[in-house]
Amino acid sequence: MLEVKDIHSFYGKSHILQGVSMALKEGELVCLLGRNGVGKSTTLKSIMGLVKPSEGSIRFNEQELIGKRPYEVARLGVGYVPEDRRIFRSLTVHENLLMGIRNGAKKGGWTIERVYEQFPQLKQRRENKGGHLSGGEQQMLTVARTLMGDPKLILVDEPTEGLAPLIVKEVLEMLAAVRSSGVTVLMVEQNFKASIKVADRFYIMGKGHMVFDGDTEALLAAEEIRRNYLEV
Amino acid sequence: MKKIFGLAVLSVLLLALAVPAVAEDTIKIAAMEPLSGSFKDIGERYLDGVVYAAKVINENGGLLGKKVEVIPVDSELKPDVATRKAQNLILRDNVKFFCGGTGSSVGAAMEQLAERQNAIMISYGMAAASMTGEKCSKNFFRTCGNTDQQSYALAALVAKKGYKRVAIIAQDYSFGQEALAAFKRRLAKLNPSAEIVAELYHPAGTKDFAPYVSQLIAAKPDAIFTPNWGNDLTLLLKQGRPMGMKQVVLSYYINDEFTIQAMGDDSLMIGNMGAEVYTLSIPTDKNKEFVAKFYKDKGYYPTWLRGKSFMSTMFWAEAVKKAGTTDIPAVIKAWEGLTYDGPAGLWTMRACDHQAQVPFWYTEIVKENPFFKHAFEASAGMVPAEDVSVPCAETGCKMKK
Amino acid sequence: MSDFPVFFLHGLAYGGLLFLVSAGLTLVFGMMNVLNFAHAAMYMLGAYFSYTILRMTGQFWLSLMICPLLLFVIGAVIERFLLRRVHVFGHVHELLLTFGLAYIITEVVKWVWGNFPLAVNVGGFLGGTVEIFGITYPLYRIFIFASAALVGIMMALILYRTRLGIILRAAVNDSEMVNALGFNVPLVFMGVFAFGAALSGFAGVIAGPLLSTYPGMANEILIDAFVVIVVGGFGSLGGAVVASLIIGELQSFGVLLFPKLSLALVYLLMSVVLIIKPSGLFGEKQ
Amino acid sequence: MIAKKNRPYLFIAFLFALGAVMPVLLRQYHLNMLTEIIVFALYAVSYNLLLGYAGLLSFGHAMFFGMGAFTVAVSLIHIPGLSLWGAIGLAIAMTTVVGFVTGGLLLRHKGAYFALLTLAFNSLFCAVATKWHTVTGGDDGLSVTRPDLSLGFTTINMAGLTSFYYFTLVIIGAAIVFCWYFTQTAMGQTVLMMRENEERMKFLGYNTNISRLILFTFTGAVAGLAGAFYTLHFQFCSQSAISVDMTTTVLLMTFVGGTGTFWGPMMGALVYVVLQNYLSDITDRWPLFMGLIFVFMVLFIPGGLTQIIQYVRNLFSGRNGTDKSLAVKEGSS
Repeated sequence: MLEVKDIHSFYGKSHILQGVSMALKEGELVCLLGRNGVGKSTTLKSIMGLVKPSEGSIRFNEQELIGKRPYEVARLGVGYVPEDRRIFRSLTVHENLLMGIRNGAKKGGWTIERVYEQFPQLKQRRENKGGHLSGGEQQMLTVARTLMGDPKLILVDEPTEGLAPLIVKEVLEMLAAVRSSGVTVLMVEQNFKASIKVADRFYIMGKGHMVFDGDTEALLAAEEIRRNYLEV
Repeated sequence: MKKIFGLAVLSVLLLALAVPAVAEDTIKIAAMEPLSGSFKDIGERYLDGVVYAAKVINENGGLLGKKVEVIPVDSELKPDVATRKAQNLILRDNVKFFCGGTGSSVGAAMEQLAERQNAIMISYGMAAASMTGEKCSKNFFRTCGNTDQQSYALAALVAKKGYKRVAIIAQDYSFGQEALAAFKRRLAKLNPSAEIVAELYHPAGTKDFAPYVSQLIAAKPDAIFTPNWGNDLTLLLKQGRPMGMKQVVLSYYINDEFTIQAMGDDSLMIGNMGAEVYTLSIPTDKNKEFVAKFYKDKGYYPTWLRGKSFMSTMFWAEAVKKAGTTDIPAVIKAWEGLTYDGPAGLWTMRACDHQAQVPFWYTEIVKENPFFKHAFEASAGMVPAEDVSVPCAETGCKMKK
Repeated sequence: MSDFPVFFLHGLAYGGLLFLVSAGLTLVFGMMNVLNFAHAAMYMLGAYFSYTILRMTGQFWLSLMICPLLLFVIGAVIERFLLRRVHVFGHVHELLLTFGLAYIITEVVKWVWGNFPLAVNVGGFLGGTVEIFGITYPLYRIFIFASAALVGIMMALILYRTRLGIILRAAVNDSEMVNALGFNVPLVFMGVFAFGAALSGFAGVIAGPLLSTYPGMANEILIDAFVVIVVGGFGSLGGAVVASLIIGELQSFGVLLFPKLSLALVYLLMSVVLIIKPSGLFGEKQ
Repeated sequence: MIAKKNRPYLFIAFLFALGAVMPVLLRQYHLNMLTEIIVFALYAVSYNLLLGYAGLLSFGHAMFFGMGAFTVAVSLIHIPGLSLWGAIGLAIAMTTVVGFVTGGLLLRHKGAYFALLTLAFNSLFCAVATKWHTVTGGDDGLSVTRPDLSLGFTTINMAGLTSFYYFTLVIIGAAIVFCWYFTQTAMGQTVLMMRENEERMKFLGYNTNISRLILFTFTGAVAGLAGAFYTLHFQFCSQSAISVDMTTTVLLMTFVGGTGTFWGPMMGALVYVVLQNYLSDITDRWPLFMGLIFVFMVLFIPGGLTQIIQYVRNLFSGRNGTDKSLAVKEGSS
């Protein structure tokens, strides 16, 4: 479904991605692990078109994404849940969800009603300003907002960062539920212990490129990789 | 490598500065006027008069056997810009004579520069009284009236018309304040029973005059006096008239054809009065001859600004002729006490403060006039030089000679 | 204080004009984080276009419709072909670009229309007067306030009652995210910038008859408009409304009550607001 | 080949030597212009420390320039017998205080907000300077005479251009070198890194707000020194020294020269003064040219003259391709 081939991205002068490759199959929940600053977020941004890779190719359902602008990528069915959540602070919860609906999305799939059903907490707070939500609620809102656009694939950047352990569990369960509803998920995480419960497959990034690709068992077996490339 | 390349570029640029200029055998006079920006139209008309005077002089054999060359300088109406450019002209082209009509701030700065650099600055429009008052300098000559004289002329007009209740409004800076002070002083003397019913100051460049107009109307004056000029005069009338400000407005620069055009509505202007050193409708033969010649040559009229700078330049030429040299101390000496009998009557350069003693001409704006399709001035009447003169002892000038 | 109502009216009229000028500025600033130095130059352009149209047709209402459209197109072109190109270099370059444009527009105006004030008279019905509070008051000043109110209400309706409004407000918070949700943000930006330009043109048409049309009009209003943005709160439309009215009334009553301070009052207000509430009266904390 | 490390010092020494022989080579008129260039060079350098190094776009730098200019003019007029050193010292002290106070207020904002606020403050200062007629001379400005320079063992007459030129060269030159030195110090490097990654700096425990305030105050004081010399040079000071135009002037100089290097803005000052002197003689439409230069440069050569020179140099030294770094330099803001 998604095939990233040998992409290189720059951020200012620094060569952040130095030949990243990865592939996702439909319906998978894949977790991208790695230390701070190795380029995990940049990988997601490159797929989304927020950062423009200078070389390589990114194919989504046989379509080349490089050169497309973010909104065009989104219209192809890629949803993006950014780091630090980035809900629209001055819009109400309801308006935030409305923002998720995009023109030309196919009818059916996720509707406001279905979202409220899935996330009853959001329904309670529908008239509250986005800026007044708690961290966990904000995370829920960003995911819900993205689902409103009926994506085939969602890119989730560090969804558990800064959340209390109880909420972390809740958020990860939510993502598992999203996957079960048929949406492919690519998630960036630092917290490998938590993610191991939900992910089907793992990639680990070193400085600017992939160093590991495998399922949970393989990851648990690759002790040296974990020691070298994940946090101690 | 990079540094060396930079050095090379720098050196070439610096050496390019050292191109020698060619010396010419002319008498140069630099006209410091705003030739860009919002007051360009004023500067250009002043400059026009100076250039025309130079042409007249050169056609009649020149000055001391040399041609007069006018160097237009864009003062941008900024004293620092004007002095910088003037300084350059002194250093580069050995210019000794400067003149200008716009912006007392430019004039004051030029006065200081002239004194420092042993040059002469001539004002034919910069009116702040202090320039020939407490700040006076032997290197500074003023051929036009100053705020004192002009306010005196208008006070004489108010007294003559018998207005009892007068409201006054001016821009809130030294020019406006000086003008109002002189007007009040003189009016109290000429007609002690006249009353100042409102005295208002507004920032130069005010956009909304409504709050001021309301106060003017509330004071119920017979006439309104203002030294405002440019857009501050236009907007006062344009916003004031529809609000019911029907009184006659007496103003310094009412005879400016551009201001009248900018109103876009003659009825705003008709009936207003002003007084100036020169105005197109002066009914003397000399003036009629000058206007006719100018019109024949240029195809338009030498309205007030052009006339003032023309006569001023002619007056300066007389002084240089009398001195027989362009040596600055000699010209200063020759000019003191000199008279010039031009289109606007007899002008005398007073030695004590270098302020020319000149008659003033007052006019009223009327619909029908021989010059323009729009409203313009009626035939002018004279206020004699003695009536607007400030005695030497009262000017505050202590000139170092 | 029998003059109170009259001076209040004066304040409303000038405040209304200030709002018309600053509304577009604050919109563009809020959405795109671009401080558009050329805004006042476009306002001037509107006034000059209006002058020409009035000279040709004598129809004030016509010019009130055409000039904003012309400015809309100019704004769209500026955004599409100039501003967008420098967007990647960051806000410093965007500012500098609009700054250079302001110079160019001003000079071109001087070139085409000359350097002296031009008379614009509305004439007709709007040029008349009404009796109000026992005095004669120019109808045009009331018209200015009415148009400002109309524009303000219209903008509020768009922003808070339409889907477009939701998108616009979301873009104020985080335009990149709006883009990633599948909205053509560059197009939205072009529209916003063009709309801001159209508003400035509208304000120019309105201002012409009151202030007369001259090349210095841009710079004179620009600083006032900036102060409105600072006082009202960066990018806040409601803040612009309140700040414009406060400044309008402050100038009107300032002239009456503290004539010596009238110029400084506005800056005084700005300084006080900045010290007490650095993000402006209605601004969100950055 | 000289060690790379020493090259800047050699460069500085050469500049001073070049400056020292200029009075012999140049006529008075050009020497006058050169003095102005040197004064503006310092002004531009100080501005570039804000814009180029810290990434702060200020529209209020003329506050400090003008404050320095007015302090010198007012103190020379009102304090009889004040020495040249005293007047300059007062100007620096004054601008340091003003820089610290305004910096505390203004630096609470960033980006376009900061730009807008500095502009509003500059307007406020300019309005005060215009209104406060009794002290500043209002629209008329203030004329001053340069006092003699006392060196302890001897006194030098400053009325002449040449002696003042040397004084300017030494003092302003030293100030520029000091600014350069500042960029090499730990403090300067902190500011530099701050621009690249403020978050990381905070993470590492630096107080970026204090660093920024120190930088703002420092550049203010340097601009104040330039302003002081501006008054001394023209022997005149008016509100245009503190006007927004004076800010845009320095912005143009810095931008034309290039914000990417320390020395670029000096080149910008040179080009600006020369262009202004010639262009405004030739055409009264020079604001139009200024606008066109701005737009053209923003669109095509955002790196300024430095970028052009670098490009040409690369052509000569046979390196191909343009420097990518310049094109994406500001990309992250």
